[in-house]
Amino acid sequence: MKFQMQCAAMAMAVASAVGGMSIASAQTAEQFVPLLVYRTGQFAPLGIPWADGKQDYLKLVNARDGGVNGVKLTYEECETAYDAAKGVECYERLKGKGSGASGFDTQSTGITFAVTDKAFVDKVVVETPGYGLSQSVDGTVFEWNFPLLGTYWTAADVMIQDITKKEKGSLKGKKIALVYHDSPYGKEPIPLLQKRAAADGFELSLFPVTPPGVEQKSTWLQIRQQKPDYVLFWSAGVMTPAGIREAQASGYPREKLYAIWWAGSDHDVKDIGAGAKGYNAITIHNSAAKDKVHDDLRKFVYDKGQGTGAPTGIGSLAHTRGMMISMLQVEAIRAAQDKYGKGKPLTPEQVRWGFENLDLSADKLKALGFGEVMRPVKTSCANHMGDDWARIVQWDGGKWEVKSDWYQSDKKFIDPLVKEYAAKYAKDKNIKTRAC
Amino acid sequence: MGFFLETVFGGLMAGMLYALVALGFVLIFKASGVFNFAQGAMVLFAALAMARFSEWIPRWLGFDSLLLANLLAFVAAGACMVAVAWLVERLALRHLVNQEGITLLMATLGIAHVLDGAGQLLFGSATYKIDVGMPKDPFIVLENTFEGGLLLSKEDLYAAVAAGALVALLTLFFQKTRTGRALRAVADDHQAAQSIGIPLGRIWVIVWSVGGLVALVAGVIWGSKLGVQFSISLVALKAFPVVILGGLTSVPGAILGGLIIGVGEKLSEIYLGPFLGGGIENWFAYALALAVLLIRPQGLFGDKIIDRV
Amino acid sequence: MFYRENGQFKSSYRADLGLFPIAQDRWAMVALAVVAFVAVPLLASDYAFRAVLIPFLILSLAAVGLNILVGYCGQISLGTGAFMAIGAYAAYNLQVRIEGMPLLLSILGGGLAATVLGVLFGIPSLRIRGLYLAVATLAAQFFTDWFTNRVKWVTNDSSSGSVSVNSLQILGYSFTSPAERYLLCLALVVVFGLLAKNLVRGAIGREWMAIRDMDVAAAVIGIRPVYAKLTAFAVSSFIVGIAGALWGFVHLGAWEPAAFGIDKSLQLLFMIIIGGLGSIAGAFFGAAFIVLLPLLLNHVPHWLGLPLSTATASHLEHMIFGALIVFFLIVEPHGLAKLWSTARQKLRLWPFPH
Amino acid sequence: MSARRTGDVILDVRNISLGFGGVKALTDISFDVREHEVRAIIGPNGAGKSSMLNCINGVYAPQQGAITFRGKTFRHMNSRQVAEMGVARTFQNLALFKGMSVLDNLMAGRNLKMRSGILAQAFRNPFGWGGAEREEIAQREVVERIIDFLEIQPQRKTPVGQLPYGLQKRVDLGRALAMEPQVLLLDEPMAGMNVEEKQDMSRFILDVNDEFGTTIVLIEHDMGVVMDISDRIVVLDYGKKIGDGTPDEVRNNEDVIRAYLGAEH
Repeated sequence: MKFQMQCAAMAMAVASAVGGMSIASAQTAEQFVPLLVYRTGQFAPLGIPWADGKQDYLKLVNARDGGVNGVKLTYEECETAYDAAKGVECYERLKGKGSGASGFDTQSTGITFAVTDKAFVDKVVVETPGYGLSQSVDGTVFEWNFPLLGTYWTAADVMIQDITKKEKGSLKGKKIALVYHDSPYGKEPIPLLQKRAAADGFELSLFPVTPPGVEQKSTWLQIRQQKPDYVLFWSAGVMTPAGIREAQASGYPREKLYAIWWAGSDHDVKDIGAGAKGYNAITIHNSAAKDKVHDDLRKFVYDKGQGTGAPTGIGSLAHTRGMMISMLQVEAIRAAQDKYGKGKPLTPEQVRWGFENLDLSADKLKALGFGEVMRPVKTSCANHMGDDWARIVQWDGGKWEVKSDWYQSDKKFIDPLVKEYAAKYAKDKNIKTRAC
Repeated sequence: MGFFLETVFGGLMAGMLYALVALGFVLIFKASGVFNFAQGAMVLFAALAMARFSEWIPRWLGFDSLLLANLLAFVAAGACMVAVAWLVERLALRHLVNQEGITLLMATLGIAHVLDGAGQLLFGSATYKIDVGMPKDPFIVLENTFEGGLLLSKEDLYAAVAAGALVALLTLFFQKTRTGRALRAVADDHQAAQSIGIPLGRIWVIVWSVGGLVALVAGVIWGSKLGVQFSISLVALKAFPVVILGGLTSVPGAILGGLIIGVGEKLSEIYLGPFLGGGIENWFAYALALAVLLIRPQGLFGDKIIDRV
Repeated sequence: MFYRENGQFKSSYRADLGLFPIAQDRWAMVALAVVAFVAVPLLASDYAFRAVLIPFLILSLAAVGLNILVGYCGQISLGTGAFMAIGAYAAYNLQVRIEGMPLLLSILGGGLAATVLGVLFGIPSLRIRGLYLAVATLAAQFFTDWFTNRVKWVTNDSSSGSVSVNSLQILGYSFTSPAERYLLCLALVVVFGLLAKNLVRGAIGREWMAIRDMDVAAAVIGIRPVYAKLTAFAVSSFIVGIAGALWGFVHLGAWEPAAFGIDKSLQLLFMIIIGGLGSIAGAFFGAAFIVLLPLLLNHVPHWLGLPLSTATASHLEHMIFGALIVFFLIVEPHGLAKLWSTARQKLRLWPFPH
Repeated sequence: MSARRTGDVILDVRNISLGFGGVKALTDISFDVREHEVRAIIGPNGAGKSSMLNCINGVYAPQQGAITFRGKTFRHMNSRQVAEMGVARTFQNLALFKGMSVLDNLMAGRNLKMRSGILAQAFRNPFGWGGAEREEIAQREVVERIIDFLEIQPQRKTPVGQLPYGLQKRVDLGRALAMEPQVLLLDEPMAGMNVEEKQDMSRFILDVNDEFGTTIVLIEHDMGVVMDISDRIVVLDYGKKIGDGTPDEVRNNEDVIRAYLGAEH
C-alpha cells in the first residue's frame, strides 16, 4: 500500500520542483502579491469583478508609478472556487513566492478559517476587508489578520442604526428578521444583533436558508406570515436573486430589505431591474461614486488594452471594492517600505507591520484617487480593522443610489463582543496575547 | 387556513419544478439504465446556451424582437442539447454498455464536470438573463373567503403550467409515437429490444436528447426566475429525493413525487422548522423519501424486485 | 526478470496466507516503508507536505473506509462526507470539553461517533438496495450538514458555527512542522490501512464480499445479511470518521461544515472507482489520482508558459478531469488497482508473453 | 445402492403452499427425506422444484404448511438456522461469489464454523496472537481437503468468474461441502454439462453420499442420472405433487408419464 503513496510523493516532488522554477524567475526589486480568486463555481458572478478589480489596481500601480517606490508588483492568481481545501492548496503554493506573499485576501469565510490557523505559524498576513472573523479585529490575539474597514458585526450595527433613524429613533416593539445563508458567513452577525435586540427592544427572528438557496419559498412565506418590519438579508450567490424574487412574489416591500455588501453588487439586482427597486444594501465604501482612480485605470491600463476584465466592469461595485482591497495591500507595502527601506522587496513580517500602521488620511486617499470612494482609515497594533465607515445604497431599478451618510458602528456594542470572542479564540488555540 | 393553503400551493408550484428536473432523470434511467448525475449540469448548460444565444442572436442577425430572439435561442439551445446527447452516446455510453450502475453513475459525474467546464468556457460564468416575459408580481384570489386572501405568484403558476404541459407532451410522445413505443420497449428489456431490431445507440441519443430538452425547459424556468449562473446546476439536488420517492423508472412517479416533496418540505419548514431551528427542508425531503422507501423499497411506482435462485 | 515467483514454494498455509506472498513484494514494501518514513520527510517541500502528501494520506484513509462499504460490501454511499464531518466534530468536542484529553483518543472517539451514525444510516440498507440506497444515503449527508450547522452544542457554541482546534500534542510532544504532521498521518494511515487489510482478507471480509456478489446464496450458507451489512457500515464509517478527524485537525486546523459537503462525498467515490473497487491498494491509487491530477493539470499551463486566464485554465481543468474520469471508466472499469496487478502479472512472466 | 443405509426421516415437508401475488408456485406439497438417502425431485420446467428448495432454505416463506427437521417443526425456515442445522445447497444457475477466488468461496462456506470476533480478525498477525490466524489456517486445511477431493487444486486462487462452467459447478458443490452438511440440496447439479462432466459430478455426489453419509436432495432433469443414483423420487407438475416413490414406481406412474409426454408434445 505504501508504494502508491510513494508514487504520489515522487510525482509531487517533481511537480513542486517544476512549480518552484517559476518562483526562481522572480528578480530582486519585486514584491509578490498572491491573488486568491474564484472565477468559477457558485460565487463566480461576485468573484469575477472582485478578482478583476484586485488585479487591475496592481497593474495600474505598475503602469502609472512603476510599482511602489520602484519595486514592481508581481502577482499570481489561484483559483479556489470558494472551496476551503483548494484555498489551502493555493495558499501553500503562493505563500513562499518572491520575497514572500504580501498578504492573502482569501475572498471566503471558509478559506479564512483554514488559512488563519496556518498564518500564525507561517507568519503571513491574512487581510479580510469586510468579511472573515469579526473578532479578528483584536490585534493582540490575531497578530496576522486584518479585517480592514469593517466586519459583519459593524455592518449589522450600521444597518440597525439606519433602521433606527428611519423609525425616528426607536425600535421598541419592532420586528426585525435576519434571513441568512446557513453557514458561518451567514451566522456571523447573529450575536451582535441579539445584543442590539436586547438593548433597543426590537424582536429578532432568524430564518436560515440552506445553501445554495435556490428555493426559498417557505422562508418568504414565513416572512409574509410574520410581517417583520425589516428584513436583514445575509445572502450570497444565487441566494440573493432567489430571495429578492421571492420577496417580490410574496409581496414583501423591497424598501424594507437590507442586504450585506456581498449581496449588494450590480449583478445581484441588474437582471431583476424594477423588481428590485428599493432594495437596500450596505456598502463598505462609496460604491456609487467614481473617482480619479477609475479614470487612471482607463488611461493607464484599459486604453492600453491591458485591462483584466471588460471596460464596462469598471466602476461596478464589486470591481471598485477589488481595487480598494488591492490599494490597501499596496499602501501597507508602501508604509512598510517607509520603515524597512524604500525600494526594497519586503518579507511578509515587514508587510504585516505596514498593515498594522496604515494611516490613510483624507488627503492621502485623495492623492490615490480614492477620496470619493472611501473614508480615512488608521490601523494600530490593537485595532486591526481601523476605522469602519459604511453607508446605505439603494437600487432604483437601474443603478445604485447613495441613500445615507457615512455611519460608524457603535463601539459600545462591538468592542465587548470582539474582546469576548477573541479571548475565547486565544484560549481554544492557547495563543498568548501580545501587549499593545 | 388561508396561510396553510398558500403554503400547500407554494409547495405544489415548487414541486412541479422539481418534477420537471426529476423527469429528466427518470427518462434517461428508464431507457439507458443510467442514473444521470449530469442532469444538473445539463440544466445549467442548456440555460447558459439559451441565455447567451438570446443575447447574441439579435446582435448577429441585427434585429431586436425579444420574442424572435427567444424562439431562435430556444431552438439553438435545443440543438446544443441534442449535440450533447449525441456526444455523450458516442464518446461515453456506447463504450460503457452493461457496466455496473455505479460505474455509469460515476461516468455521468465525469460528464457533469465536462459540461460545467464547457458551458462556462463557451458561455461565461457570470450571471446572465433569460427574459421570456414571465410576470413577476403576485396576485390575490379568494379575498372574500379568507381575510387577506390567497397570495399567489403568477410566475410560479405559469412555470407550473409549462411544466405540466411538457409532461403531458412527453406522455403522449411515449404512448402514441413509434419512437416512443420503441423507447418503452428498450426500457423494459434491452436485449429483447435489440433482438427485434431496435438500434440501442439511436434510442439512447433520442432519450438523452429528450432529457436535454427537459433540462432546457427547466433551465429556462429557473433561469428566468433566478438568472442563469452556475448555482442553478444545484437544483438537481432537489430532484434526487423526488426520483427515488416516485421510483427511478416511473414518469408519473416523478410527477407525484415532485408534488409530494414540494408540499412536504414546505410544510415541514414552516410548521416543524421553527422548533428545530429552521433550514430543515433540504434534509427533510430526503428523510421523507427514505421513510417511503422503507415501506416500498422500489419507490411509489418503481418496478418490484424478486430474488430468483 | 528479477520479479519471479518460481523457487519460492510455500511449505505451510501460514506462509501462503501472508500479506505479501511473493518475496520481491516483501522487499519492495520494506523499501517503500523506508522511503515513506525516512526519505520523504527529509526531502519533500513544505508545499508537498501540506498541499499534497497530507491531504493525499488522509483522503486515502477515507477512501479505504469507503471502499470497504462500496467495494467490498457493495453498498453504495453518497454520504461519506457526513461521516467525515461527524468524526471531525466529535473529535473536536472531545478535545475542547474534556481537559487534557489525549489527541489520539479524541481521534478514535471521532471514529466511534461516526461508527454509531454509520450503523444508524446503515439500517435502511437492510431493505433498500442499489441506487435507491445510494440516493437515500444523501439523507445522512444533508442531515449532518444541517446538524453541524444548526446545533450550537456541536460547535462548542461558536457564534459562526466554525470551529478551530488547538495545537496537536501527543504525550506533550507537539506536531507543528509539516513533516511531523505528515508522519503522524502516515503512521495512522499505515496502522488503519493494515487493520482494514486484515479484515478484508479474513472471515468478515468474505462475508462482505459474499453479500456483494450474491446475497441470497450468502444467506443460504449461513451469512446474516444484517450482520454483514451493518459491520461493513460500522467499520467503514469508523475509518472514514478517523479520516474526517484528521482532515479537520491536521489538514484544515479550522473548518466550517461546508468542508465536509457532498462534493467531498463524490470526490471520495471517484477515488475508489478510479482506484479500484474492492481493493485497499486501489484506495491509495485513487486518492493519488484525484489529489494529483488537478494539481498537475493546474501546473501544466505554467510549465508550457501558456498565457491562460485563471478562469479558462480552471474550466479546462474541469473538462479534462471529467474526460479522464470517463476515459478511465471505459478503458479500465476495475480501476488502477487492476492495471497495477495486470502489470505485475506481465512482469512475473517477462520477457515471455504467457 | 446406498438405499440399504437409509435411516429414519430427517426432513419432513408437510402441505407446503407458496404463491407470488396471484401466481401459485406450490400447492399443498408433502414429502419426506430419510437420513443417508438420495432423494430426487423431478418435474417439467416451472413445476416449482427450485421454489421447493427455496422454501426449505428459508429464501421464500410459504403461505401454508410446515417443515420438520430432526423433529423440530417450523412454519417457515430462517436461512441462518437452516444452515446451522446442517443443510447446504447448490444452485441451479450458479450463485457463486464471482468476485472471489475459489479458495475464498469455499472458505466462505466455513464461516459458520469460525468464531474469532471482528477485533481479533483486525489484529490478526503472523504470531497467532488473538487466534484469528490460527483459525484461518485450521479452516484452510479443511478447505484444502475439499479442494483435493474435487480436484480443483490448480484453480485455487482464480476468481470463480473466470472458471469454465463445469468447474464453477464443482466450486458450487465445494462451497456446500465446506459446510460439512448433513443434508445437501442439489439444484440441477448437472445442468448444461457434457457426458464426462456429468459422470464426474455423479461420482462426486455418490462419494459424498457414501463416504460422509450425507443425505442428498437432488433436482435433476437428466432422467438417466436420476434413475441411477436416487433412492426415492418426488415428481412435481405445475406446483402439485403427482408422484412419489422408488425409481421403478415413478417410472410406471400414469400421471408422471402423462405429464412428461404432455410436456414433450
